[in-house]
Amino acid sequence: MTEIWRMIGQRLLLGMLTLFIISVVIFGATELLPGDLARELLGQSATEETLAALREQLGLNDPAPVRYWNWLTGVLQGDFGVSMATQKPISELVGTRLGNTLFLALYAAALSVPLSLLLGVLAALWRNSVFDRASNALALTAISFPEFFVAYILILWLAQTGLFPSMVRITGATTTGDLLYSAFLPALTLTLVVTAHMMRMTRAAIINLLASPYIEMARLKGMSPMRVVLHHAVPNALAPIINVVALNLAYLITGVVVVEVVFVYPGLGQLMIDAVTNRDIPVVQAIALIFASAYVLLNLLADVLSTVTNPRLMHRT
Amino acid sequence: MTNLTFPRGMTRRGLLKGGVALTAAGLILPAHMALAQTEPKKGGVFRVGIGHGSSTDGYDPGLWDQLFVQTFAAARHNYLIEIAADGNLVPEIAESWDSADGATWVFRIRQGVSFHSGKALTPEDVVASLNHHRGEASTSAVKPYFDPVTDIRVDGQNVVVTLNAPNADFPYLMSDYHLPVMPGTDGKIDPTSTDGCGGYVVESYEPGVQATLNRNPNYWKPDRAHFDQIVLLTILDPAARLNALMTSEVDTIDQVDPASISLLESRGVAKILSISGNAHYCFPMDARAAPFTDNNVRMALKYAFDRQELVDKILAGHGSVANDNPIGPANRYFFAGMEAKAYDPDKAKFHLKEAGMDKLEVTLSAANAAFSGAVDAAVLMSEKAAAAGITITVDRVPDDGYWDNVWMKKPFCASYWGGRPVEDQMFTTAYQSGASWNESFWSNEAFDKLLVAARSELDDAKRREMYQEMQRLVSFEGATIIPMYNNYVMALANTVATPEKVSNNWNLDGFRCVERWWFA
Amino acid sequence: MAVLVSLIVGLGLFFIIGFAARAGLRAAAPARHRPMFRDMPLTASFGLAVILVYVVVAILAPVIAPFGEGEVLGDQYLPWAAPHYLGTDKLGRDMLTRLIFGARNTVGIAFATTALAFVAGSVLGIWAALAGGWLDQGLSRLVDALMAIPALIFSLLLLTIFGTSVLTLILVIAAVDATRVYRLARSVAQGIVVMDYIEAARLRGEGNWHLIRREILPNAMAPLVAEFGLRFCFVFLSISALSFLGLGIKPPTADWGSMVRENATLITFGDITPLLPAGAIALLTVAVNFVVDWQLQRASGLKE
Amino acid sequence: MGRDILLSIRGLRIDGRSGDAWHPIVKGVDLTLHRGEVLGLIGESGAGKSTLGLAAMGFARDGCRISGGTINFDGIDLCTAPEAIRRGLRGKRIAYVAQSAAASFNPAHRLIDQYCEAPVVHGVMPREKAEGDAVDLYRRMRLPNPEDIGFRYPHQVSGGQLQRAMTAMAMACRPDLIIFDEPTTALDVMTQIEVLAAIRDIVRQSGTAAIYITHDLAVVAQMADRIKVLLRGDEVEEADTRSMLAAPRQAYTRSLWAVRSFARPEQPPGRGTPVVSVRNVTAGYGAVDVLKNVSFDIHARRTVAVVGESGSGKSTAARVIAGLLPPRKGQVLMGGKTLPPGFRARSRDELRQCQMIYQMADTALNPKLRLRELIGRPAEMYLGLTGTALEARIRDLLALIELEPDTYIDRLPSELSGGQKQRIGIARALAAEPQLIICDEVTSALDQIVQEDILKLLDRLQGELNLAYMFITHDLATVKSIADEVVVMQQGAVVEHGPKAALFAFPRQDYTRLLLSSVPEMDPDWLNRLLAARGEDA
Repeated sequence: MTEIWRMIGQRLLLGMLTLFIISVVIFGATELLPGDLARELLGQSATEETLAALREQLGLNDPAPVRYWNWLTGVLQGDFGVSMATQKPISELVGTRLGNTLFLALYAAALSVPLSLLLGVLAALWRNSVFDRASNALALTAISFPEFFVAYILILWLAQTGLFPSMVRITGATTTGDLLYSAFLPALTLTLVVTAHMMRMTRAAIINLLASPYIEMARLKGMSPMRVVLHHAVPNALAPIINVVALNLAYLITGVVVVEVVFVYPGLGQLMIDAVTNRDIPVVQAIALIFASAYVLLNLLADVLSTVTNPRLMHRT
Repeated sequence: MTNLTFPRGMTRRGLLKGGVALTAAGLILPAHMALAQTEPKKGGVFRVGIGHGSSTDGYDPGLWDQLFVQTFAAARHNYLIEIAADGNLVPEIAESWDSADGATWVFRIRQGVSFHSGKALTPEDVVASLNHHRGEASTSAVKPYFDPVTDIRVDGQNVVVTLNAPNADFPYLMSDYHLPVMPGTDGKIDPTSTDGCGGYVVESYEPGVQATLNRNPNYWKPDRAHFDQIVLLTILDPAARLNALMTSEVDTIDQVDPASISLLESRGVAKILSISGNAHYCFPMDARAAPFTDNNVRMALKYAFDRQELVDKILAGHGSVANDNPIGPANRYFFAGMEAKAYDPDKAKFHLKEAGMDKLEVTLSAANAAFSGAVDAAVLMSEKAAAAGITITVDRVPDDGYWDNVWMKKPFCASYWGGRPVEDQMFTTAYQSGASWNESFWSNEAFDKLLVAARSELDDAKRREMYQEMQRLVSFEGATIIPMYNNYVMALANTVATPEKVSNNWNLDGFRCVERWWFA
Repeated sequence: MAVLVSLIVGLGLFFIIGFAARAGLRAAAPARHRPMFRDMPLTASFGLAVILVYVVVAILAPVIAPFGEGEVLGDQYLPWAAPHYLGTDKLGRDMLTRLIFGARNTVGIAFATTALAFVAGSVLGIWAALAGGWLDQGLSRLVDALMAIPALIFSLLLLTIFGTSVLTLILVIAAVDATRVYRLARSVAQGIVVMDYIEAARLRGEGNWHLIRREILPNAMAPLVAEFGLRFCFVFLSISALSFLGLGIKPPTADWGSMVRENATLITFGDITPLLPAGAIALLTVAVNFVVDWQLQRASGLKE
Repeated sequence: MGRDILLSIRGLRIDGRSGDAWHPIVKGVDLTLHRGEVLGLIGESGAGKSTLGLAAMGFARDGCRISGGTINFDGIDLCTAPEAIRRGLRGKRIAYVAQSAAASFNPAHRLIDQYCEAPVVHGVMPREKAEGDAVDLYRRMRLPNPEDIGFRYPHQVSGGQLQRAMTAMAMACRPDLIIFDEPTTALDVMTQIEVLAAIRDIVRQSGTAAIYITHDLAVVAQMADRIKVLLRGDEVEEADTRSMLAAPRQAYTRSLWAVRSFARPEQPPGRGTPVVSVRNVTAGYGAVDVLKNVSFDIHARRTVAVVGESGSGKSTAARVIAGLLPPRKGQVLMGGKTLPPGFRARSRDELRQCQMIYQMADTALNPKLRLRELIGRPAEMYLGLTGTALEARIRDLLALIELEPDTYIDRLPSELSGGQKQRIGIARALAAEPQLIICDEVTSALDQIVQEDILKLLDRLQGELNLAYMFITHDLATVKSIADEVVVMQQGAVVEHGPKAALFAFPRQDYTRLLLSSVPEMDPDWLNRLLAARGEDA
């Protein structure tokens, strides 16, 4: 177990390094964007005086490294600062959005992970059968349409017929049940988008093992094909499967801007685009860090799970 | 992503006294637009899907810039003066207004109005609200309105504003959406407060997502604000807006995608409200930069494309052909008889030859941030111009940062104007030499002289003549291509009823759909 | 009902094309490769046929397209009738022509992008695996960091900074994709660099470039090619997603990703127009991956 | 034998698919096995012996099919019986012991779980009873800690122990027949003895019939009652063990028997400066010293064999000489000059002087390069040959290793047989025109007849090209054939070093003696005698 803790510690340190690099990259990129927050806020009506007044007010006149340093020291003390545009604490701005994003990600994961694992295992079991080829072709078709296209089609079929709402409204009175119902279409869209990848990888990981001597051994022990796949192949295919699931979960958290826009879902992606458009750099930075942390943590979790499920790593002699 | 819009609407030149009707602005309702005409009924939850709004939207009225915050403001605030659906100024918080010389304006503040918080509205609140936009430190977009203001003071129930020079249009300025009356404390308003004296009280607001407001039970206007509750929703994606309307998630949407209008109508689930006004799309050329310095080049370009095609394809017919004239058919002195410019490659070639060229190559920078369909419009122009030996290279630039990096920076780009009810305002803002928003950098001595003279001319016939001459100058010598006037196109669920006249001064009935409309 | 009919028609077409292509390829292939095609599953021959058609269409676009790429010919949204067999788009351009030119632009751009991403990503990834140590750590941390930034948002930032010419579009998407390729190439190469033949080559005194190019890359091709297939198709989707955010290919250049976006609102009304470019993308994606699957199966030697 | 016939195979034909075509692997073989009898199946790779063994379970690998003949197991026709019936037999009445237990145990499950799987799933006995049985069998298989070893994962158990655990697992349902598929091939000679003894005892005690598949005659001689010889899917001959060993009837069988006969005369002892001197080298990975103060010389035209069990440090010595592992102490001299410790610091000419040939030709040759480049590259790099000169050199080299240049020059390694691949490895080393070639277990992956060819080739080349060989092997038969000097290593140290003849005749160290005695001999009584002798020792 100590090895696991050491690995976790090491990965967390690397994760911190990654986050630092990201914050520099994002800050640098936003600095390079033409225009600044003052211009965006004042828009066309900006005059030199109002611009200068607003810049002074927002602290935009400090040199970039100073602003970065101020931001970084703030973050290290747990203070993400305030949004320049709205002067609200970023934690408040991001808080509910983060919750929404996580909800949608989990919802989609709850639909897609079991589905794709099931399909992947069945496709591996019945490889080269009609089922295998059909599910493969369908999965490929689903990922080869743009996300918004899939979303519109689902709206056409499932929302215009009155089965599900075409957009998500989250108010104080929204219960989890309501939300599960109203967020079904976005979750389904995301499910269609990520299932193919996970399913194909599951299938490939299992089939990859089917040529192993221990699989032949299991068959020679008279085990049924189902038992061979489930009991002998799947436990050994867990590492690649866990990794691909983690990768897709990270995508579900960080990459769903388009789905948010189509279903008017108040998530972090839309907030980040808004912040980029308005050059609200502290908000961009905060969300970039949240996304990156999700990515780093999920990868860490995948590594830990791969280790825990692999006896060769867990039970060293 | 975000369609950036900017404060463009201005005021209608008026008389010195409040309450008197002007010549009615043309409100053109298409024949098929027979909207439900019943007595307003109270009740219902009115949900509006708006194609604007960002999570960075602030509360500060000086920074409001798009339809979501504008409509949200109109729902919770009142202004000194309202522009009625027919274009007339009508009293709101100011019961009446008066000026002896056009330089000192006296606004009589209505009594018995209270804010949502229960605080009674006083003239001091009005002064605080106006002063928020005035002075060195102000970051308000309408700060220039107050540059000529030397003094704002309370005189009993009156607020007296003193200008350094006469301005007969000043009451129009006071109807601007940036200038709601907000509660003041020690002469200052709290710009982050949502407290107002409008028809609805804010229940919740998430910038970039939604605002929910309930009817103000103490609203002083008895015949307004009919809904029990209104919900304003930011729905940026045009298809998502359509879907929301078709699946009855919302009752009204703005900015209907032109391609969908006829399809939506044929479905019968909603009705289209298409309001023509003075809003127009345009392509300014930098008159200081070659080859646009030569009016023959500008004329060649003006003849080199098909205006009707743009109206048909970009606006899906919901608009009308403009003759490079920023003054629209809804204006008083609109020059309807001006020689029209049809698509005429030969004339374009002729003008090119006059300019000493036989072919012309220009780059047109466009983004849909300028107006929806700007890039397509540019492509259509480019296609048609080829026949005249003109190569227009369409440079699609990012929406993001369009107004900072392209507009008034690139020599030939796309732009739009919300239209001004007053000719002087339009010309002064965008066509007078050296005006800060003179996007074409056009400078014409005769035009400038006429503009000043017309402002003080009181004879209506003479004024008409002067304004028409100015329109001719802009159209035939100016540096802005104005191919079309665009309608405001909204879609309404069949249950939504509107008054017979819907304002063409801004979208969504001058932002006041929440106050003026009702469920049939 | 319509879905069912189109499903049946589609399946029928699939079998016909698959069989025909397999027969054709068998006849056309040189004797040495003939057994490969004889053994080919129907999916793969179908995929090859589709890819072949796309390539021909892309190369011959100006010859076979009935009209000019940006030519505005008449009213918008004309119905499907001669001479506009697939109608016209919202500006009155011939849809068929746009689709044909779209093949050339989309496939061309996607190919250039993916090729670039693969050259950069795989060379760096293999190099990192080969060199190990600080170079590996440094590159891998940087790539990790870049991968942790959502691709769409990263592309948006870069495109806003550098503008949206076709070149920057290719470079930006390639840069984002290269990080994914790097990771794959590195992990594949890590399995290869421990092989004896790499040790032998190192002991011989071979330089890094030779090791990457001649010794490792040929052996890493199978997984890289499989990834190439998927990435290649994802480029269309990236372009499409970017045009959703108002960035993408400049007009009047026709590309499927933007065409889907342009006509997207029509889906709301069940209109088939946006389905054409989307279907073109989907068909190619499925076809490419069928072929890739087949090649992978051949490479893995697992037969059943 | 007079007992019941358990398994009867008649005219069995099995096809394998390559690409699109089916080609025969087993071409009409008959086989009869009585209850309690052990049949040895012997042949080179490609003889079809594994395929035949699996067919006895009614099983054909993916890409194979049974195309003719009958397989009758105790009255059940395995060719026509439904899959469910066949599945019911496997693991229950017919069990299988695979070549590599390390690869054939599922790494994800504990040994005991894998043991219990067949009895429980087939409904032979409940889990508790199976566990008790397992401990008993583990004990009888002489596994250490029989109570606990089942609760380990495969990777926690050594190869020899795994092989015994697998045999125990095969016994779990008390099957009527066990197929042993080369169960000791992957093991060291010393480990092999323990496993052989354990397998033989358990089979005899339980009276189970067995088919014992191997390519090692000496091994099969210890295990089988009868021996069947296969060649390319055909039966060559079948006889009971002793008569087969004493009087093989067929020429092919005799050639198999003759493999061990190659022995070259010992070369004269080296004089002058050795090609390579290893001086007091201590080296290792991390904190562990794998080599401890090792010294030896290799002279031109001499073959020095380095022998020892796995883990004795013999390959590490080669890595130190090649520069892959810089030593902690000591140095390596080439032609009297000290070599830089790491290969990166060595000059191109220093690199050229010392070449390596690897055990697994499959991993030592880049599978994507054609022979032209594989062989040509060193010649191009070191000797600067290009164009026609390079082409001529490649052809010379191919001729030198007895491959027809026109046929082979543009082939890929995958288009060669195992022996041919190893020849390419040799040609690649020769292309550099080295003084020393390090041969790391170069013959251990090959069939015995092929081994012999390779050894002969190496011998001829040494004479023609004046080469020095460092020959790393665990196979003492090979040492006997080719070595001039022998270096015996144990746990990183040289325990004995001397001329071959002297060392084999009069081993001075116990360890050397143990090692030498573990080499199986072609005598059915060898194992008995050895065990008896060791039992006395102990």
